[in-house]
Amino acid sequence: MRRPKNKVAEYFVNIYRSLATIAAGMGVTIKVFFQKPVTLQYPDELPVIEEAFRGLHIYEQEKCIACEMCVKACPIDCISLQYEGKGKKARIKSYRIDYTKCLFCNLCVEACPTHCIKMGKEYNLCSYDRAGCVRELAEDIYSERSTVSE
Amino acid sequence: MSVDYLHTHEILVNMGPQHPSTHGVLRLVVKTDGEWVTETQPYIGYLHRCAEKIGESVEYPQFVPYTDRLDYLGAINNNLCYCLAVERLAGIEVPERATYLRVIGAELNRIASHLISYGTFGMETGAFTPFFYGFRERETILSIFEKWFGARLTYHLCRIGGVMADITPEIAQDIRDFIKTMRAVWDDYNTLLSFNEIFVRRTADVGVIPPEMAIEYGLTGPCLRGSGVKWDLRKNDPYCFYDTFDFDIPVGEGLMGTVGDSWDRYWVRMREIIESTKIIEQALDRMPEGAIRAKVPKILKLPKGEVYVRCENPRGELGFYLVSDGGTKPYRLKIRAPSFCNLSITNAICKDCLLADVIVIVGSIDIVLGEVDR
Amino acid sequence: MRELIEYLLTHVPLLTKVPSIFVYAVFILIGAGVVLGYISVMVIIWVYLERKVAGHIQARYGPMRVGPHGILQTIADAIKLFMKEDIIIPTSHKVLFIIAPFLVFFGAFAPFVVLPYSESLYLSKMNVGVFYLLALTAFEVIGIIMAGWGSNNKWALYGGMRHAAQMICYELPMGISVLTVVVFTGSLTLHGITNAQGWLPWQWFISPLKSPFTFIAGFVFYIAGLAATKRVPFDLPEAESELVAGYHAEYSGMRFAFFFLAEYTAMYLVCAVTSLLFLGGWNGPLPRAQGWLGNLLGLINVLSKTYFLLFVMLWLRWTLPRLRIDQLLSTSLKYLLPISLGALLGAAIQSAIF
Amino acid sequence: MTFEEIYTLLKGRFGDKILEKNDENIDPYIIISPDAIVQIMRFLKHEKELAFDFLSCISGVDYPDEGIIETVYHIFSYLKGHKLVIKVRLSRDNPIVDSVTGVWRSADWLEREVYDLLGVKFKGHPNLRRILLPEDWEGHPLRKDYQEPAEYHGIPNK
Repeated sequence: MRRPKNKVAEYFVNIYRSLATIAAGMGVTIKVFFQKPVTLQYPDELPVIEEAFRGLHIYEQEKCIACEMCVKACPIDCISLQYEGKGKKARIKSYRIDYTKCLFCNLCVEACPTHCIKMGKEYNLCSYDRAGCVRELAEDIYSERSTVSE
Repeated sequence: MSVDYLHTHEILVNMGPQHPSTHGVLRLVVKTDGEWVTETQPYIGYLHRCAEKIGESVEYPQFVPYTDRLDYLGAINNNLCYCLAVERLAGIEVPERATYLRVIGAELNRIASHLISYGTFGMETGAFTPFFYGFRERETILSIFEKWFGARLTYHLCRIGGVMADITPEIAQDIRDFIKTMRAVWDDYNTLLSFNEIFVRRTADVGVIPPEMAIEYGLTGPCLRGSGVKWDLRKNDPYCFYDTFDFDIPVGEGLMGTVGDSWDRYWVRMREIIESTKIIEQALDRMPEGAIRAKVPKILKLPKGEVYVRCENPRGELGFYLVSDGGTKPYRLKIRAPSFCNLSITNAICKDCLLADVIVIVGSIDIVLGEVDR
Repeated sequence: MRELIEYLLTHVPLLTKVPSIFVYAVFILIGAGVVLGYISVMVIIWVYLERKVAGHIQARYGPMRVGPHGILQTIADAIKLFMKEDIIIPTSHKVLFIIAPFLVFFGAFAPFVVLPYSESLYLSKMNVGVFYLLALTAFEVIGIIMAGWGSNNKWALYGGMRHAAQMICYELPMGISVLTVVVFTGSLTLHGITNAQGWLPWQWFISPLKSPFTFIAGFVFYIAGLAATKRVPFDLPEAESELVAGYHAEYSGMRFAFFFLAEYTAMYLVCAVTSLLFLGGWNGPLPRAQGWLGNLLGLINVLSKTYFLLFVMLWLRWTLPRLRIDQLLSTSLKYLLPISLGALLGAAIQSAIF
Repeated sequence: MTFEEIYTLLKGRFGDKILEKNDENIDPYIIISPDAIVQIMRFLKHEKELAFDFLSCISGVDYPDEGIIETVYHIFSYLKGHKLVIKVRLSRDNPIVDSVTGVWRSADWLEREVYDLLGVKFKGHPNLRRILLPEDWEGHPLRKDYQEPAEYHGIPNK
């Protein structure tokens, strides 16, 4: 797109080009105006979460052998694990993930030898304070409180 | 008549850290004489996290998710570059399929990044709609990514020795469909913005960087190519089989004004979108079956030594300088961030222009502050 | 309005007993109230339309929450704005800061006095109608400079100064393109100008068949009107990506609402005046009628044309980038002004010969 | 040119200013004497056969055990397509080296960054201020013995 050398010609070419390109642009926008919008009406229409999605963790306590591989693999030390015993007999007291730190990097999942932790589909991570972002995933089934409730 | 008695004052304006078009938290101190800008001084560091220090304190595989946070718009390219550096030092052989998957991811990510650059550049010149159109197509890419490996912004796709997940035929079909729509929509993009007379007037002949100056200031990526220097690491210092792909390196030709003006930089990005679609198509066609991850020891120890690996990030040359002392953690990790070096040219070219030009120039350099400040 | 009052004064026995000045005052206030109400309703509809049009142009929905398809969104926003704390920043120039929004609104509101909606639906049949209209739209710039200066903010100052430069430049082609029409009508009243155009589209001034010069002048007037109302591509005074919010950067709540109201009122004004001057006003291809039915049809004609022009405004806004200040001035002084002068000359020759 | 050729060329030209080479490393490097850095760099850039026109990266590496800070320059050539790594060893207590901003303008911010994070002073730099950290920050974080301050302007670190 060269500009004409002649000043007079340039003047009229400028006018023509402005009007023509503006009209062409308006053609694009009006085309989209009559198309269906692509956005979702979020709380009413929920997005489809794919199987591979890396959301909040899902922890299967029965499989866990308290090997601490996930704790070691975590780049930011957001997993804290408390247990008694080792291996299959381990008694998990608490398995806590601090979601204010979590990078959702999947490294803990890959490190786990028994596949007891994986990333789920849940993506809502809101709470009223920072403490609410620290999620307890394990259920201390041996603690006194639970025995009483049983 | 003499007008010596008329005194005017230069105004010192703080553009940013909170300003709609400084791409995050960049602060430009602009000295203006009315609308004319006489001096621009950038101040950075508002997003500094000392990523290099973090790199020294985590193990090699653990730093990969942190590289996502450098240039968060081109995260896969960062992952890739860091993984290449570690693999080169450790001597890990990556399976062929994994390399192709990395290329597909990196190029899709490059398109996504350039789409944002298209949208924000339009926004900086005052057009809102391109922003939404850019995001509309980027959304498709993000959905593909989500289906493929489950993340939408901080991907962590590349692992040391391979990639995280394989693509299914369904995802491959999605990518092909996306390429088809992208090529169709690309023309609309250009009709709407690239060739619009107002846009051309705003950007052509603004912020001209001659090729010598671009090299002198260490510009890389689209900024360098916009100045007419045909240099792309994917072709000139190939990695990941890039030399076997058939694609062009778009360079600025001064189509609308001078070589190296803002429009040229913008146009290089727009054409790179099309070139990336070519690469993806070829990669999908040629991808062999096989493993996606090499055998890497659980506790990775690198031999003593050092390596400097550079890759073509959407913004330019990303370099990782890795020094290992034989342990499980890097002894020193230096990140050569393309945006950081590209931004250093601002006070050389953002002067004797209008206030609106400063925004166009900074926009045409296309920085990501996460990478500038690290 | 005057005719109505005189009719009432002579025919309603109760009113003949009070001094006529009171009756006038009361009726003027009622008239102002009606116009204000009309403007408010219009602006509410327009803001909603703008957001909807913007949404659909950008492949999204726009407001969808408040009411069905979000039709109550603007009302909710208006309530929010009026409920907000009235912040007057301590470092500002208080007097300028406080009165600026009202001046701006006044400049956009006062021209409504002369706008007719049909043959007999109007407030005042001022004999210098168009002149009055142009004079008052220029009033707005004073308010904006006051806002820019009074805010004690550099961005606001830039916005104010940009608007001043812009206004001065675009008043000229605007006035001249109005003159192009006046050459043919010989009348400055909006009634006279509208009645000089026929019922069919090719009898309007926008039609090149009637006169190629008014055809050009119509476009010039509309473009200059875009600039006068600070719409894209001429939205430099508020230029979001450059000046954050320009002259109203420091305003919030009700005062900001006044700027907002003034901007949309001015848009309406430009569209309505363009439709009256160039698109035949209440003349239209609808069947002709007398009495209240005629008024209604006239109103429909005027409003449909105005809304069409408004839609074009929105459409342009969501399509185009913004000009730079030097390009803005050269667009006016190097392109619009010579073109409008040429059109005026041509129109003068045409009207002298034919 | 290969690394060996470049090394011979430099050795022949500058003699004992070229201290050491290491070609066992993946990226072979040359260690030069800090007092001749500007001369050598200028030669590298302007010599027709070398034409190192692109300074990609300047990094500082702290070795507290040996009491040195290394400054590493990664330079490339667009014209010739070859690359070189130059290292300078500075004493840890008082690391001063001549600035190469006169050779490549891109050194400006890169040197400022090294100064900011490692405390290497570049003599002759036009504007040697902190770039990433605030002006009043104490210490240089990338040194191995750096201790995080407990607070910064009343903002606690923990």
